[in-house]
Amino acid sequence: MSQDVLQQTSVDLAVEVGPLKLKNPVMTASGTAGYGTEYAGLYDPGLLGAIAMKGLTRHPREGNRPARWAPTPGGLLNSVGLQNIGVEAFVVEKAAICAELAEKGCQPIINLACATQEDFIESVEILEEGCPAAAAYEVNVSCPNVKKGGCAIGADQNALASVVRELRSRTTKPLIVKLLPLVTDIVAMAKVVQNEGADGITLVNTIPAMGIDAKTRRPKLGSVTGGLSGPAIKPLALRLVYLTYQATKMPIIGLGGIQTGEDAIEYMLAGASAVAIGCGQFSNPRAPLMVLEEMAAYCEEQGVGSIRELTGGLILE
Amino acid sequence: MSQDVLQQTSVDLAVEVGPLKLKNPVMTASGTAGYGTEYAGLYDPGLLGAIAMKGLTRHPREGNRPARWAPTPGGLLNSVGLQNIGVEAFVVEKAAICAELAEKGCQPIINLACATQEDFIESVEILEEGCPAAAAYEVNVSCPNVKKGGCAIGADQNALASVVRELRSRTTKPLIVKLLPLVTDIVAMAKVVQNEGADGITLVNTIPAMGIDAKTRRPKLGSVTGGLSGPAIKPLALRLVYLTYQATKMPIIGLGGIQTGEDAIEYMLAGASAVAIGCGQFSNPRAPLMVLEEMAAYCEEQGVGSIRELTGGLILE
Amino acid sequence: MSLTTPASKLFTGELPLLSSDSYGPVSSGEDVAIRLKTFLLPEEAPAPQPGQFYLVSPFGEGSGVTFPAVVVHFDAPSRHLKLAAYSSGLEQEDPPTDALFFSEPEGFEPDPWLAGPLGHGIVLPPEPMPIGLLACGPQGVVLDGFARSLSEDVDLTACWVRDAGSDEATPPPGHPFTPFHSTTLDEALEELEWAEWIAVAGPKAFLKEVQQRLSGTDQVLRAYFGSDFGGCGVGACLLCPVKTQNGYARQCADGPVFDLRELVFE
Amino acid sequence: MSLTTPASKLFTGELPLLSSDSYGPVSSGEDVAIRLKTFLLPEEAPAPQPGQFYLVSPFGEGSGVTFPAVVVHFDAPSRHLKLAAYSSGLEQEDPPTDALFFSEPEGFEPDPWLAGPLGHGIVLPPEPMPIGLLACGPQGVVLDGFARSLSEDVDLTACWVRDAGSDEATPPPGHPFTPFHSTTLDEALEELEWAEWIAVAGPKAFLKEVQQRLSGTDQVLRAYFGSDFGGCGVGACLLCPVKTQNGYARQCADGPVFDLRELVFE
Ligand SMILES: Cc1cc2nc3c(=O)[nH]c(=O)nc-3n(C[C@H](O)[C@H](O)[C@H](O)COP(=O)(O)OP(=O)(O)OC[C@H]3O[C@@H](n4cnc5c(N)ncnc54)[C@H](O)[C@@H]3O)c2cc1C
Ligand SMILES: Cc1cc2nc3c(=O)[nH]c(=O)nc-3n(C[C@H](O)[C@H](O)[C@H](O)COP(=O)(O)OP(=O)(O)OC[C@H]3O[C@@H](n4cnc5c(N)ncnc54)[C@H](O)[C@@H]3O)c2cc1C
Ligand SMILES: Cc1cc2nc3c(=O)[nH]c(=O)nc-3n(C[C@H](O)[C@H](O)[C@H](O)COP(=O)(O)O)c2cc1C
Ligand SMILES: Cc1cc2nc3c(=O)[nH]c(=O)nc-3n(C[C@H](O)[C@H](O)[C@H](O)COP(=O)(O)O)c2cc1C
Ligand code: FES
Ligand code: FES
Repeated sequence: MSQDVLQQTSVDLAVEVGPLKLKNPVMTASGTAGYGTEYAGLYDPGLLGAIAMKGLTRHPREGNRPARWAPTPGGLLNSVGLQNIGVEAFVVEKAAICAELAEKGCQPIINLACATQEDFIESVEILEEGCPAAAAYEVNVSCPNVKKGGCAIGADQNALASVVRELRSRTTKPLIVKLLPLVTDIVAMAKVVQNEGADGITLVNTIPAMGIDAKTRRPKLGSVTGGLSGPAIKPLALRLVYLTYQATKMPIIGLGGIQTGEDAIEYMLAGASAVAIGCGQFSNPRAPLMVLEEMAAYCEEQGVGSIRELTGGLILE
Repeated sequence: MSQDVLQQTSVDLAVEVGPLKLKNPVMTASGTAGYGTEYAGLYDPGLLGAIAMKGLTRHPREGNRPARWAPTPGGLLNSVGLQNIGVEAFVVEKAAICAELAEKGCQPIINLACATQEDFIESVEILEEGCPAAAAYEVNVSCPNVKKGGCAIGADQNALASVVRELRSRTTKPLIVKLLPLVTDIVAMAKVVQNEGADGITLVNTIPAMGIDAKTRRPKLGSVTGGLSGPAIKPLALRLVYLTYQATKMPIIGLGGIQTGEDAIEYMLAGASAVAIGCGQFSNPRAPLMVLEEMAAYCEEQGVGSIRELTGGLILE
Repeated sequence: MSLTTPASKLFTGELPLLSSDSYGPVSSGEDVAIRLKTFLLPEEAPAPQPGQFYLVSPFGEGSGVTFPAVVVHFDAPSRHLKLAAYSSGLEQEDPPTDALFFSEPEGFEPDPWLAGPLGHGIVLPPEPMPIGLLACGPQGVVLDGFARSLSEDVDLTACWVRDAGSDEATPPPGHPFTPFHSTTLDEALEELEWAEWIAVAGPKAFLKEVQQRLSGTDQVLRAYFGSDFGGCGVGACLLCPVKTQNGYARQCADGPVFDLRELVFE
Repeated sequence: MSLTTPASKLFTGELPLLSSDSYGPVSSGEDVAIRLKTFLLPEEAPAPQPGQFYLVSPFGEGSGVTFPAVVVHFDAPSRHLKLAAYSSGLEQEDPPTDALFFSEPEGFEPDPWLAGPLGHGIVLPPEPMPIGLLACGPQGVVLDGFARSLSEDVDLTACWVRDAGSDEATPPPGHPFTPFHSTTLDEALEELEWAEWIAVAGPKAFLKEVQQRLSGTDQVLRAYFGSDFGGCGVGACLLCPVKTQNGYARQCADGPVFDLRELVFE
């Protein structure tokens, strides 16, 4: 059905995140769609513009102890703690999935969530060699769910610049940096990675948060603090996308609480070139396809010939 | 009714925010309860522990153009833009309200939201002279809804230290600083104000955010960006209270999305000494009283003799 | 201003809904009907006047969904309070719960909650004089409600102006008095030339237009200004500003009825 | 692993609810009943086995409220699918919509949505052998549901263990087979000594206790582990970890039925 709708639409859905070309603007968010095949029993992930793989680290990680999630008003609190198989196992077990996705025109994006600059460098070197089908690297310096690493780099302009510089010199593939959302001046951080040659920015990761159970007087998450995602954070994320786009005009992948086509359109108007669906898939596993269809329908209704035109199209009088 | 419940409870509800003594831990949040009398037709505000007055500036401010609010999933987006009558009119028109509240044992707290250090200093000087009944100053360096001022001070450790230092030397009344929530390292900011002699901290103000209407392609707020409050932000706020309390043991007024007694208890367990209700009053104007009753009932159920015991009582194993 | 404001000044509570009635549509091109609801107001609540407003939520206290509804009638002995509001978007499959609405999706059991009366309502001038009502679009319901509360000997002309988005406007059916005109704004203003006191209700663009066209007359113009309404309903939060020549006023506490000549449209 | 997983491996959709039945309480001290619901499974969905699990939402697709329910029976010709889940908190005035539950507040019209079957269900051993079922508390419903799907000539003993919080446990009434024991854990384990294969369901503390007490035997122990369930239901999000000797496994995709001896309780 979805396939039909998308084939029939007169809207040009192709977008570009800098040098990364997507057949349509909808991707799945890292960490919410596994390694690309988990939803394959429900729909063909090859229909999407891109799939961001679960965040990888240099070595496998066991992840945080349960509980790993708690519902919040309008949101979801999580702390997976980067449970992943590590880059070496990834190139052995999952590189073929990347190739298969790429063949279908769906860009496989590798999310890297290393704790140190050395790990980032080694990981990219292993992937350059072992996963040629990877379409881009998403450099995740903003995972709130590990004790050290990501967040520390994401909060420090020098460390961030250095990581991007080192990776830039090691790959010609698009480098997209997933910035830390909990900063006072997002534009300054965006300019840092822009100056070092990053091709785009992803906004936002989950936002550091916590839950407490009044009755038991205990934290709701095994790791005490975690990250907040879902509709609750959309207003915060939209502002970050808007400010970053206004100040840098960098290509942006916008996400945070997208559940409908309108949500996604809001991100594009704020300045996003593409959008990603994260925990929206948990209540509706076909959300990415539905969002894509609704975006196409919006464009048809509003007489938008190419969906690219929407990027930054917010009207300010 | 509420009065009865509170008189009958065996729980000792009194709390202290540093030197500021409150007969119970529930206050209204600045900007959501006007100048203290607006809800008086519905219940006696004198029953509450404290009332934080609408944020004042040195000179009157007209505020932002409409629309000033938009609903979001689990939250409320607003941009009042500090519409207020200015400190001079305040001491003439509202000092008597402060005296009347104080007589009822409800502490009137003056929220100051000046744009510059000079304005802060002059305002405190005027209030020291003209509003002796003020129980404390809440130094608001975190209003997201003005073009310059508050936020700029709140994000800059030197500017923040300087403001607190200057005010500390001009008043012996409790100084409570309402910090900017959108910072990577809240503990660092808390330590700055602690070192300058602030008596407590308020967490959180609304968090910078925005809304977009996909259909009209326009911002939902007249001022484009605004601040997010309500249950959506509670998980973010709880974490800030928790981290700040763990690191500094400073007295904290906790708020953000409190609608029930359990919400308030969560803040106390995280480390708050008192709690405030903001936009929760808009859907239930008697929310502060209801929250207070529910907190007392929780203590009775859990065998808590004095509500102060709950502060920082989160169990971490 | 003192803390001793009588507790009865404002009333808030879950009220039993006695009956519900509706008619419409009131203007074509939109799916809008008028709802009349009768509640039983408790003894402790103050007696409201026709033309005053209550904040209504169909979803119960604490739902966060509220809007002002005009008092059509209050029967003091029985304490029956009749309010009018309009329903739009009735046909939507998924009624917008984050928007202000008063529709009743199928199977919906209203859990009415009222707070009020709000600041200023529509109040007839103290001296009898020729009265005009000028309504446009769904928000005109407040005038329709008000008109239903008037005795028939009030000297009155009411004009229901076409909605901008459509060719024809439908006046509320079964209106209890005449003359009642469905017309264009030009015709309406001509019709109302004889009135010394005019109450106006409609969207912002309409109010602005009326203000401009009548700038030369000395008619008293009372305007219902009720858009962007939200927040506390008691004047505490400043989320409901309306620009006037003296800065921003509050729709809920200083309004929702204003001197049209003092409003500033940006 | 390949993208060519047949589209029928997983099924998701809003399904017509054909009938609903309930009995209980299944254990005293808690307000818990077992619900049996029969749905019409469409042709394209794979035929599920008794003991497999579906993710269920009573609120329709997209509600975010889901939990696994066990397949009690599937009638291939009519495609009637009978699932069992338990209801707790039925008496609560305000059912916790942010919690996982399957109760039916008065007037509630369920809008059932199913996804599945999930990873591994309870599967009888390939060779006939003496079978034991060991249930505790509301989560024991999965074994009750499973037992109802077995033919009566299966060589089986089922024990319903007292809930820790109460003095007495009530076994599900009207159970289709005997022997069925309501007992303490000690008695139950004695009763089950003869069994070579045991399926266990109950709260974490119970599973842990059983694991310890049976550490010396060589019985096959299959455990239903279904707490902290949430997230995607297809193995993509890692929000449903269960600790095993080989690190964290996923309840939804690698379970929810595990080798009890491999689980690690912290
Ligand atoms: C106080 C209040 C009460 C409400 N009560 C209800 C209620 O009872 N039921 C409900 O469903 N919703 C209610 N709402 C929500 C309501 O649907 C919208 O919020 C409100 O109508 C938008 O007002 P506006 O002045 O901005 O309208 P606008 O966006 O300015 O216009 C609204 C309508 O007026 C027409 N119009 C615009 N300009 C002109 C013109 N020059 N001439 C003629 N027509 C024109 C437009 O075609 C449109 O149909 C209420 C809102 C408020 C603020
Ligand atoms: C997979 C799954 C399915 C669910 N299905 C439903 C459903 O159908 N209906 C519904 O309403 N909710 C359902 N829920 C929600 C459910 O109520 C709770 O999430 C879940 O029961 C908590 O599990 P736990 O193992 O952490 O329980 P625990 O907190 O460990 O204990 C739960 C119960 O077990 C008892 N208990 C604890 N220790 C012992 C012991 N040593 N001996 C005997 N008894 C003990 C306790 O008294 C308590 O009654 C489901 C949850 C999950 C994860
Ligand atoms: C369960 C879960 C796991 C996640 N894992 C990762 C990850 O490994 N790497 C990463 O960059 N982001 C991760 N995220 C963040 C998401 O990619 C996304 O940025 C965030 O959830 C906001 O989008 P949403 O509101 O649509 O979920 C994870 C989010 C969730 C909910
Ligand atoms: C309408 C509105 C106006 C506010 N005005 C002020 C203000 O003047 N000064 C201030 O320090 N905080 C102001 N705030 C922030 C609140 O005091 C509070 O910190 C925030 O709303 C979070 O609490 P809540 O979620 O309970 O509303 C305002 C909030 C709202 C919603
Ligand atoms: S709604 Fe709060 S001041 Fe009017
Ligand atoms: S619920 Fe997502 S992996 Fe199990």
